[in-house]
Amino acid sequence: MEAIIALAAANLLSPNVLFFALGFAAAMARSDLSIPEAVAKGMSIYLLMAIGFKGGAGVAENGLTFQLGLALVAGAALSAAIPLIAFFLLRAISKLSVTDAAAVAAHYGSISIVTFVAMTSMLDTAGVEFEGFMVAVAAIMEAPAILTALFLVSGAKSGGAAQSRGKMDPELMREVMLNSSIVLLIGAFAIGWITGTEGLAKIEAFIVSPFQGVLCLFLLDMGLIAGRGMRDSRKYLAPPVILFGVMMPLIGAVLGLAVGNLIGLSVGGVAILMTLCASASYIAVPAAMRVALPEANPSIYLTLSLGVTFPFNLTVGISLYLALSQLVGG
Amino acid sequence: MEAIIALAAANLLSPNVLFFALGFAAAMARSDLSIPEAVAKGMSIYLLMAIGFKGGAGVAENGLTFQLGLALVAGAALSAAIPLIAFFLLRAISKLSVTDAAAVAAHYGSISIVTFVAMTSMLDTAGVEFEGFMVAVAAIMEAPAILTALFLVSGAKSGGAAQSRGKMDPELMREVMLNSSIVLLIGAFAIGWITGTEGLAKIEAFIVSPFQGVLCLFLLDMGLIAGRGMRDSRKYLAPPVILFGVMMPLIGAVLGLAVGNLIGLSVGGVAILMTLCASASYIAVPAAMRVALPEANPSIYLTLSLGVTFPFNLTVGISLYLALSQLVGG
Amino acid sequence: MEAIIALAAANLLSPNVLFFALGFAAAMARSDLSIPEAVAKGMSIYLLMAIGFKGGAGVAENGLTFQLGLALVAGAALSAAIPLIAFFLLRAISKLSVTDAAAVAAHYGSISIVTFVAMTSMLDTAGVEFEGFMVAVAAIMEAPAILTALFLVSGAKSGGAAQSRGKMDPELMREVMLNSSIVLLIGAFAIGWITGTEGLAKIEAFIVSPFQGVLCLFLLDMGLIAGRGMRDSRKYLAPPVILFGVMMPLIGAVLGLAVGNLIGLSVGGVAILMTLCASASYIAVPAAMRVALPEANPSIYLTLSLGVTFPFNLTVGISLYLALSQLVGG
Amino acid sequence: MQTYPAKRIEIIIEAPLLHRLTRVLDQADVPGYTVLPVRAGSGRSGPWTREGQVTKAGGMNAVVLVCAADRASGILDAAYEVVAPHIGLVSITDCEVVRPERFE
Amino acid sequence: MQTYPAKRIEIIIEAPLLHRLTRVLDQADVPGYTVLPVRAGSGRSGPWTREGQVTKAGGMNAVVLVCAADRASGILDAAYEVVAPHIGLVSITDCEVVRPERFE
Amino acid sequence: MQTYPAKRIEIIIEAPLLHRLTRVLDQADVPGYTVLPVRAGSGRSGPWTREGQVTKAGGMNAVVLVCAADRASGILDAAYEVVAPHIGLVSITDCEVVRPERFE
Ligand SMILES: Nc1ncnc2c1ncn2[C@@H]1O[C@H](COP(=O)(O)O)[C@@H](O)[C@H]1O
Ligand SMILES: Nc1ncnc2c1ncn2[C@@H]1O[C@H](COP(=O)(O)O)[C@@H](O)[C@H]1O
Ligand SMILES: Nc1ncnc2c1ncn2[C@@H]1O[C@H](COP(=O)(O)O)[C@@H](O)[C@H]1O
Ligand code: NA
Ligand code: NA
Ligand code: NA
Repeated sequence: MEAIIALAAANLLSPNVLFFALGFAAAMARSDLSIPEAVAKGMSIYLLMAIGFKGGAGVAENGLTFQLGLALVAGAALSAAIPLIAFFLLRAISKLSVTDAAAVAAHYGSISIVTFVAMTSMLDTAGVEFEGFMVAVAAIMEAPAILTALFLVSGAKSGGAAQSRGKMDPELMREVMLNSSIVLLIGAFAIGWITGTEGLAKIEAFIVSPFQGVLCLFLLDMGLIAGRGMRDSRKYLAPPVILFGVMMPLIGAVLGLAVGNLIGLSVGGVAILMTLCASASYIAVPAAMRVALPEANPSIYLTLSLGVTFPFNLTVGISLYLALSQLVGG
Repeated sequence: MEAIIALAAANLLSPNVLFFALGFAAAMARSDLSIPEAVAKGMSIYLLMAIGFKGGAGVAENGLTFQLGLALVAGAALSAAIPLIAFFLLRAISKLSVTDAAAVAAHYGSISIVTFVAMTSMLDTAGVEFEGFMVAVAAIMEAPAILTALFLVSGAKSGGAAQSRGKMDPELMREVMLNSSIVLLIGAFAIGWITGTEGLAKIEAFIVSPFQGVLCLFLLDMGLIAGRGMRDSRKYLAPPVILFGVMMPLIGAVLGLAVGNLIGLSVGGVAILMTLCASASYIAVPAAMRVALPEANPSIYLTLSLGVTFPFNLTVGISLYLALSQLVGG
Repeated sequence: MEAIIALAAANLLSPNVLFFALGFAAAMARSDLSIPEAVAKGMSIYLLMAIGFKGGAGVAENGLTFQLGLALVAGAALSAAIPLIAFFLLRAISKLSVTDAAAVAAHYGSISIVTFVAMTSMLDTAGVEFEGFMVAVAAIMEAPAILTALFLVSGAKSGGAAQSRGKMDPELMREVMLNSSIVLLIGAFAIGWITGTEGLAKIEAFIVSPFQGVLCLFLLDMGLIAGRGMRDSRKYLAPPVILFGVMMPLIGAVLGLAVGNLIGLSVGGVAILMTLCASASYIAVPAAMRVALPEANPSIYLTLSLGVTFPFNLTVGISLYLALSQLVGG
Repeated sequence: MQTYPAKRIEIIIEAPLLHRLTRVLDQADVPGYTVLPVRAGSGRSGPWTREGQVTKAGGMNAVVLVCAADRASGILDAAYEVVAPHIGLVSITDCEVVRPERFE
Repeated sequence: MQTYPAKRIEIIIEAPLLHRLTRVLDQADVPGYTVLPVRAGSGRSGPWTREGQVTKAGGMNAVVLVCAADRASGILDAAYEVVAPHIGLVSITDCEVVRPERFE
Repeated sequence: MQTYPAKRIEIIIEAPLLHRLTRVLDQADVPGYTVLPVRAGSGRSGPWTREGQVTKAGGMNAVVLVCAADRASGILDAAYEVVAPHIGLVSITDCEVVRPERFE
């Protein structure tokens, strides 16, 4: 318990969390501080490229085990299953419509790559090793949740005079699969794997050294967006929905803990899988929902994912997940 | 005297000044070289974050002295007082209207953060130490000058049938106080202070190592803007106004020299306070003037601040201020 | 021969080429991966600034020889002459109109700075030295080809009732000469030269250390653009035109090989001159062609330069050129 | 200079739908269109801004399309089918152009 | 497709005033508005460009607002009060929309 | 609020020509103009997008110009001479403005 508190305290006072808090506070206070969209996208590309590459270089060094395959399957299954839990939980405790509940559920099955990065940054600080291939698991978990959500909606609708909405057309399937973050993560992972430590040595000064600092600046931006969302759209979130935004990460994390230990991941790997399960998407899934479920209200799912779950994971969640993983696996 | 000339020569041939000159020359020659707005804003955010954080980490290391309080009070007072001098000087030597003179005066009471950074970069090269908290002084000096300028205008107007312009409404007050550069400087300063040298070690490779290079690129952009301003708007600046743009920094610097020594700052700290007093705003104040004093001509205050005073300080001023501070304090 | 193959294989599996391939594949597969325009421009400015500065600092260290003058003259002559060959080759093997052929020819006389950078990056990896002033040669080769192309068009037209198009007005001349890449390359080169190794030490952590990584990200973007071009505009390229896009670099490289050895460049310098001759412009020349030869179809020259010749040089060309230069000069 | 009447259709549509709209426009064989970035906005679903966004879910684009008057209705129908179920806006203005044959 | 007449108001306003304008529009309970970035311009006060700028003092934004014809005058009054003392421009165009009830 | 008729000219022109166009507009002593960025488009010469571009050859800009009705034709002639040989588009719309004297 003490260890958990120490870990949590260290995390709360890390530059990562403090820069996020600065952004959040600035947005709440209506400061005009803002990061240009192009710079935010550039940083996001940088982070994806860097973690993809480092993950691949890690695999090149340590060799690929049977576990990668297992972990990929487990990740895909978790991403597909979690929305079911999320959906029925939401329907039980809140008054969200079927469509809104399904759209929210999709976000929680998918992942937030910045939360992933925050966890790896915490693992690095704590000196805990983890499998390089977890970045590929992250990539594979982006999409399956979307299918589950659309299935939930079409199931619910088939009873009545359903509209043709909520169907996964092939075009959307392609868009989701070739989503920029998946392509970049998997692509950089493959390049890191092919070029190995030699390749890493070449571009280390770009993708490794300044990484922590870029992450701080990116989290400042995340804080600004989350704060702006909470300021403008808190009214769309009824208390049970907010409660869901804190409960669901915990449920996801427990699932990740169980599955991660089952397939024999390291303590760090389990902590990452927990984080992936606990985190909610804010890039790939919202865009897909706008196309496939336009009636679902974006103010609900974006505000919940960015304004509630992301801050919760960043400030409290990841310390907790690491502590739990160490407790169970250490 | 020789030392001053050596310092000035070294400064004139530094990458900082040369990149500024390159930009200035390119703009004058109508080259299509330009930095995208988003990249320029990104660099500006980077510089503010870096100097704020480094300042805070410095305070964490050296402890906070009674002097910080003194320096903050002195900075605020100087920022509020300098516009008075500037205003009466302008009214005496030029034909600017009350409104234009007040708007210009506000710029000179406030500060230019890039000039501040150029001075700290010169101090680093020269191996002169300075107080980390000077960055907080810089932040506090941004705003008071605006109040003085509005007071000057309303005073002048109260005689006749004044418009209701030139009043500081609470909305503008909030905007000025929560201005992005103030929030970022103070926020990063606080984070640097809280996380201390440990935090600095984490993100050093981002905010310290590439700093000088980013500054060069940013100064290239400043040169482009200044050159474009001079090319298009020189006609708005009568000779006495241009003269003011060179005299006022010297007056400000002398005030800073006196006050800095009075409150017992180090030689480097005095040089920085002189630089703050000598420099003129080009971000926070122009935006506030557009809101509060729309009749004032932006071509005058922006061109004077960016096209005359900034280059003067960068090329000649900062060497002079450091030399003077060393002469008096060394 | 074996050495060539080893070199080519190493190059094909370098992060540079792999990131380019990733971008190309992503664009072909219609992924929504894209780099914001502002970030792409920012990286392009960074690369120009960095190579200019490093080249200048190299000259400051090694002193300037008589060869610089020779190399500049040779570069200008090659840039002016190559379009003649390109034009007549195109007219002989393809059905392009005079205007289209001249516009394409201009691109091949001019240079691609990223191909230049890829070659220097390969030389660095292989530990082959080269003359710092080659960056000035690159700058001088940007423009002359444009004059030749306009001369070709006006020559062809003077027979009939020619339009007044295809003339170099003084305005365009100024635009081409003060083109942003020329100004930045030459400016940074001069600053590197003036401030020398001391200046380089100051900003090394910005312009040297992360250089390779930024280049990878930039090549990812180049791959995206090239892939998008090929996807949308392949139909504008008849097979003989595509053939030209692969033959012309080889012809240019052989010319560069001959001239480079004639004027006594080092093995690395010759490889660079070959690369400059072999590469085709995609920034300065297309813009000039839109102004001076608006009837020429940009889909032809842009797609050929970016979609055919650039990938050819990056993947196969530069290894070949280095190998040839080593064979002849080593 | 002689000018001829035409129609200017302006569509504001959420970013994730842009490609679907332009595909439909291409299929309707429109004479051309231009996409302008949108920075911020407000409507029934509240205010939004693009600043700092990494998600395109919340962004919008403006599509401007000039066409001959007799083609406007058909193009409008095609575009409206994409826009209707989504966040967006369509407006049509009378305008004049110089070379009417380009907008058939 | 059946369309109905409406008004398109286009306001070009300097960046530091944008928030004041949108606040006034929100208070006037307009049906919505869209903000487009502006890159450069020229007017009585000379030319300007956004390139490389770090200050927002010199920048402009374009605000486009579609509303029912009978609401245009009131909205115009509200907007004009913000714009009048500042650098800026207001123009109104007749247009057609598909769902008129959205623009009341 | 009293408004007066004016003309709104909208020019879409390729980026390398923008400076030539604005120079001609300056020479024609127009009351002002505003340049908006364009993100992507499609026309007779196929689709293009600005994303990731480092070359300005393929980009476009939109220039909006409001002027008094009697000045429109002259300005149109001047602008058209620059645009005609190039990729681009000119359209004119009737509009209303508040201070007509500003657009002479
Ligand atoms: N009346 C309007 N005029 C201009 N833009 C509008 C209008 N209504 C909506 N919009 C734009 O369309 C977006 C979505 O609108 P809504 O679906 O009403 O939330 C808004 O954020 C605005 O950018
Ligand atoms: N007649 C006009 N047409 C279009 N935009 C204009 C016009 N007049 C002014 N503007 C825009 O408004 C800005 C300020 O105008 P001004 O107050 O006249 O300097 C200019 O820089 C342009 O962006
Ligand atoms: N009818 C149109 N409506 C709106 N924009 C157009 C139209 N035609 C062309 N454009 C724009 O002008 C550019 C060049 O057109 P074009 O010369 O036809 O290829 C296109 O890429 C569009 O951005
Ligand atoms: Na999840
Ligand atoms: Na000052
Ligand atoms: Na060439």
